[in-house]
Amino acid sequence: MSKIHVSTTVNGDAVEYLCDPRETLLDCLRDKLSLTGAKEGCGTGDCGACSVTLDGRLVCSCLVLGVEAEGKEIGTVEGIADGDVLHPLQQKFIDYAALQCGICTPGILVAAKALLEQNPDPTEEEVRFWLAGNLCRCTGYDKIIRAVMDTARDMREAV
Amino acid sequence: MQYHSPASFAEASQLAAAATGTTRFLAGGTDVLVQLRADIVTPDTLIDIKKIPGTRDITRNADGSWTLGVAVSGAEMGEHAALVADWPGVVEAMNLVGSTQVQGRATLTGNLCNGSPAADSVPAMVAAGVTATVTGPNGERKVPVGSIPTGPGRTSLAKGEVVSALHIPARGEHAGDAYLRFIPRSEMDIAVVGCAVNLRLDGDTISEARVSLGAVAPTVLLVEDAAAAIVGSTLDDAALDRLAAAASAACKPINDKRGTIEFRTQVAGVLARRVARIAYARAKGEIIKGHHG
Amino acid sequence: MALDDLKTKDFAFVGTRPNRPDGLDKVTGRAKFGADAHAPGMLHGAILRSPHAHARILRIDTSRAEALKDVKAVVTRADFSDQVPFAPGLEGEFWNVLENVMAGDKALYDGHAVAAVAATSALAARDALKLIEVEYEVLPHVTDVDKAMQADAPVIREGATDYSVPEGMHPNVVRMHESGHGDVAAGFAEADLVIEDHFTTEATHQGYIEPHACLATLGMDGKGELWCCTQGHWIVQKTCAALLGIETANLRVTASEIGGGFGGKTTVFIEPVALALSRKANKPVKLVMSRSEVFRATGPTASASMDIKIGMKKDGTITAAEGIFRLQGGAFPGGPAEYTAMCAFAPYNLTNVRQVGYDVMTNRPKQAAYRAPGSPMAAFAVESVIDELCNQLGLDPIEVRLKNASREGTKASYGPRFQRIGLVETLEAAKAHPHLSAPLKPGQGRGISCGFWFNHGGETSVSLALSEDGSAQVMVGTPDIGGSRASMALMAAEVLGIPYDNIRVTIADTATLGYNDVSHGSRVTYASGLATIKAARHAVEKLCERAAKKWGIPVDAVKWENGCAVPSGPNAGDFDPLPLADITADMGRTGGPISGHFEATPEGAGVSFATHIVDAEVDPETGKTRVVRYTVIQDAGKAIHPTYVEGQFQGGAAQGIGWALNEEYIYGEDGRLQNSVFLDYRIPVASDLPMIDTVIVEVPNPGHPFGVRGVGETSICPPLAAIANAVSAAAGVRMRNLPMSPPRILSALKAHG
Amino acid sequence: MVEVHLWSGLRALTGGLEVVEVEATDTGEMLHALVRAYPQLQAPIDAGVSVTINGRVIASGLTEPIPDGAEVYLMQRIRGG
Repeated sequence: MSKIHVSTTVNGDAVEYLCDPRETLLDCLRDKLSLTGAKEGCGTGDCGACSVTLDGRLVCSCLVLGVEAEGKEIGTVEGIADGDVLHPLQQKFIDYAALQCGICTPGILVAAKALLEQNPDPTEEEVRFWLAGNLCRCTGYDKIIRAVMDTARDMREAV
Repeated sequence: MQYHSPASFAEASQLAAAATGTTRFLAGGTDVLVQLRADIVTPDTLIDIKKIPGTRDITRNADGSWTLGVAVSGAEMGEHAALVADWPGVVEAMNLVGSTQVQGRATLTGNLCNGSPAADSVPAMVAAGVTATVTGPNGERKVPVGSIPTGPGRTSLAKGEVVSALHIPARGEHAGDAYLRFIPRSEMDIAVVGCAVNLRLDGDTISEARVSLGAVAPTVLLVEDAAAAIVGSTLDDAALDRLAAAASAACKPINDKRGTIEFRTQVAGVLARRVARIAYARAKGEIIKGHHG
Repeated sequence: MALDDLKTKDFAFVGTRPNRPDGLDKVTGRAKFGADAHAPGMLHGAILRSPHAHARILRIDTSRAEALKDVKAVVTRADFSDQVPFAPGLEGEFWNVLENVMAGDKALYDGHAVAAVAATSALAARDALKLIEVEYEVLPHVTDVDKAMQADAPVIREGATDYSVPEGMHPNVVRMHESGHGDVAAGFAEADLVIEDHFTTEATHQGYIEPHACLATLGMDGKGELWCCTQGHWIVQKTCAALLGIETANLRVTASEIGGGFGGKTTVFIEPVALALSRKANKPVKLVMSRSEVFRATGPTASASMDIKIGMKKDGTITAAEGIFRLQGGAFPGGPAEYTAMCAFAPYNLTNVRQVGYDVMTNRPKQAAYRAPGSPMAAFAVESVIDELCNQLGLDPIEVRLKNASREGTKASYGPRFQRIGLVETLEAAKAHPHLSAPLKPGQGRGISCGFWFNHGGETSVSLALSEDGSAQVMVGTPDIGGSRASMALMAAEVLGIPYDNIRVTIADTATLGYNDVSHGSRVTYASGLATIKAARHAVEKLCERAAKKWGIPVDAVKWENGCAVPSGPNAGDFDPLPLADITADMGRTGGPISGHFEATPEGAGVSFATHIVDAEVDPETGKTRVVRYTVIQDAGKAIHPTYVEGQFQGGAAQGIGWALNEEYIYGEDGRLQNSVFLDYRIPVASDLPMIDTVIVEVPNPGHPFGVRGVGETSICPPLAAIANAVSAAAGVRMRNLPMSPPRILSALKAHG
Repeated sequence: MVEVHLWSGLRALTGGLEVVEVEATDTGEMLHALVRAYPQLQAPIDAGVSVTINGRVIASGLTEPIPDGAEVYLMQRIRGG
């Protein structure tokens, strides 16, 4: 079975890899590019731990084939911080203890960032439904929702 | 597995017609990849149709009808204000499929061709009278979407045939549609029962209606008795009772891990009432946002 | 102050809320979890699993898989040690684990491992599995606990029953517990109202988001390295060594960051298999479970069938209580029947009480510990009956619980007398909480429940090493599941008197620290915390010795204050305070490096209680339930890092909500698991839950230097009952079976009329 | 002498007694003495027991001193999740 050559952009950097057509974008990010921030929690698009952006659109990278990334722009948790400055969501998640084990955190940060870019002033209900595809088993979501809401507020005030 | 990304539907059809073994078309991939990953279906040939021009387009035609490319995602539909204004029920049904992440990829056509009786968008499309263009080795044909799924995981598409576009009728005046489903959580579940209502008013009186049910039979049902129960009425309590009874009577569900026969039958009636009220209000010009869950 | 005193106030660091030391790693994707490891030349493993609930394995032919070029090793049971002895009950636990990680002559449940391969890619390994031929003789199966106890049930394994089970019971009943005191018959006779009822709960999975994953290397020299996500790497080391027939010390195990465990990662599943593959292929092997494998083949909790009988006087006094608890723990002994029985009535001061637990085997995966194993289901049954007694007698549920509450000196339902406990304080806090008096909307109901868990100490080793610049590194052996590095650093800072940020806490591997029990039993902040405090005090003793030597005064004339050695009183001499960093700066020339150590099995884990208040709303037309308000009140002894204590409270409540409303293992008639994906195993999502309020009660535990009680587990004990009581109130009908799914609620409403 | 309270499930192994007396000054000696007096208690002790001394739970330790007159209970081994 021959492999397919893929040229794509990850967090702004041009990258290339060879993949079996059965391999997912998540497999390629983790195994070929060593970007292990996105996690596989389910492989069926139900947990959101593998969340990335594909041409700016939030997706589960376990539901995208590696070959489909050809010519696309991919954003992962590794690209959220700006150099040595954390994204406000990252800092707030630390400040609020919005994580316990941390396995869902990369996916939630990618998803929450996508939300705030689209809706800078979400209601609690909007945050909860936007993040319904990001399972967290540790926190009961309370501190996560507060962290996202308060980051949104800070970012609005900073503008 | 061979991966192809043809440049036209004719080419896609040729590839599929010539392929041996299992063939799947890849649009949003949110069902195909799950089945691949779980070793349920590993296609021998996978045909990615997203590079075909026009598959990401939402077009309003001169007569007010809509043509949707087969790779338009749920999120793109939800962000299209004019489409939402015309067909809020179809859009809200599609937007209930999966998470925000899944919405970034999942498509109406995929939801249709997956053949699940519980697919959220299908009752809404059936109620709306959506048709599909099917491209095959012998050219194109146009069919009602309800004729494509023939049972769980099965479709009426012949070898080499691929859905190449969807068409939603012109909305017209004084009309509204809506979709609700029942799930145990607030999100992320497969519908235990789904119900769509599409209706038109003449003054306060319902002049036309289409009522469809999902997850209560091997395929989505268009329930003519339920429509008849409300046509000619102002959706008064008696009409709603008749509607609920007709919806429940049409159910031919099974007991499974997601619900019982008894539960599905009863809740189909409950949902029909609730959905009809929303569709009616929309037909009266009220803006009612899509419901979660 | 003497170094061994109990300190409960005037803390400088303890009780503050600094950022966790591993926060940056975890928000940037840099933290390395189980599946994030890679080794040069690494192979990928995959496991073939039984599609049958119960089947004799007649033949396994691996030759076609082995013939593939990409396949480097195939293993079956024959590749593991044959020196692991079988024994009844829990005595033969290594054998049970071995049998679970790789089937012997029978497949005992859907998903039971029967063979494994290692190949050059994950896809090649999966493809190779399809070429392994297994010939099965399908046997009758049973997956329900009550059916498994009936005379006609198929026998899962002869000889598994231990000493405790009376003659005449079905061989699937493998252990029995009975305890209590007083005369229950006399007690029931004194009651004004006796309620007897039957309750069931389904098996639920811990549901951690990170599937089990490991990277194993085992050479022909019998020396190995293992990286894995686990709650305790020493138990992994010990168990894998036994199962592979190598010496424990020759296997070095490193714990990755762990993506949730909740009890489910306290044992091994894939680790011995990866090691066996590596030994055979002589290459590193990475093995990662799929989500479906996690559900099918790792431990959910037990399901339960329970009979409860409680008698009460009109004034609310409980006169007698009796419970029969049947726990289904899968195809091995270990269902936590004794804990269910012992926890059931622990919150109450009872003159007459009797509890019986049965551990029953079925054709399901081997149960694993899940957060206060056994206790939540007991609380569900018992607290439901108490709620019903209050309803029928017109009594206030908080007052009745206060009237009967266990206190210091109460003879516990399971035997001994309680030391200082905080149940009454949680009930008083509940009574005073605005939630309890807030108005309810139509269709809503309110429920409360108490809950109890023992907590645990366990083997613990901690080393603390000071650096020349006055910073400190702390090596602990309990994987950090929910922010424990922060708690350890706070406790070390408190003793040493140096800034929190100058302390780095590392989870040491098995080769660099003495034995540590698993991160379970809510023991980490208690036991590793105690050991960290004592290791720091050990270092402080040495620091004081150096100061004494420098000042030329006796060591007992030096005390440690605010990070400095100071003379202990005016008679000791007049010396300026000597900061820690001044002592460590030249420690190499004043006696050598300064470290502190502590190794022990601390035996003072205080038991813990909680009271929860829940408001739920039921849609009477569909049976759909929504939790609209939730308050957790729990005794933490002393909250070292209150934010992470709140996090444990909230997480336990959320898991309890899932268990109560939607989560369950669903088996078909064929004995196969029908919902092995998150789509259909429905854990709570963000939009299902309200904010979860918390109240931290602090009744110091005399067994910890700062008064800590474990908090991780007790938080899941009250929710099932509290929610059931709220839903029953909202629906107007008593819900006796979990989960309270919409079809169940709707049919209960219908039956009720 | 230490009075050891057993859980009632053990009565079958002690000829019906739920409280037994043995000579011991710590938990380890106590367990040995129990087995000497009632050999059938070996199985439950091997399967794992904890001891409480005046309400304090000793999960597994064999060296915990037992003061005179202490209230002592044998319990099934306490673990956690």
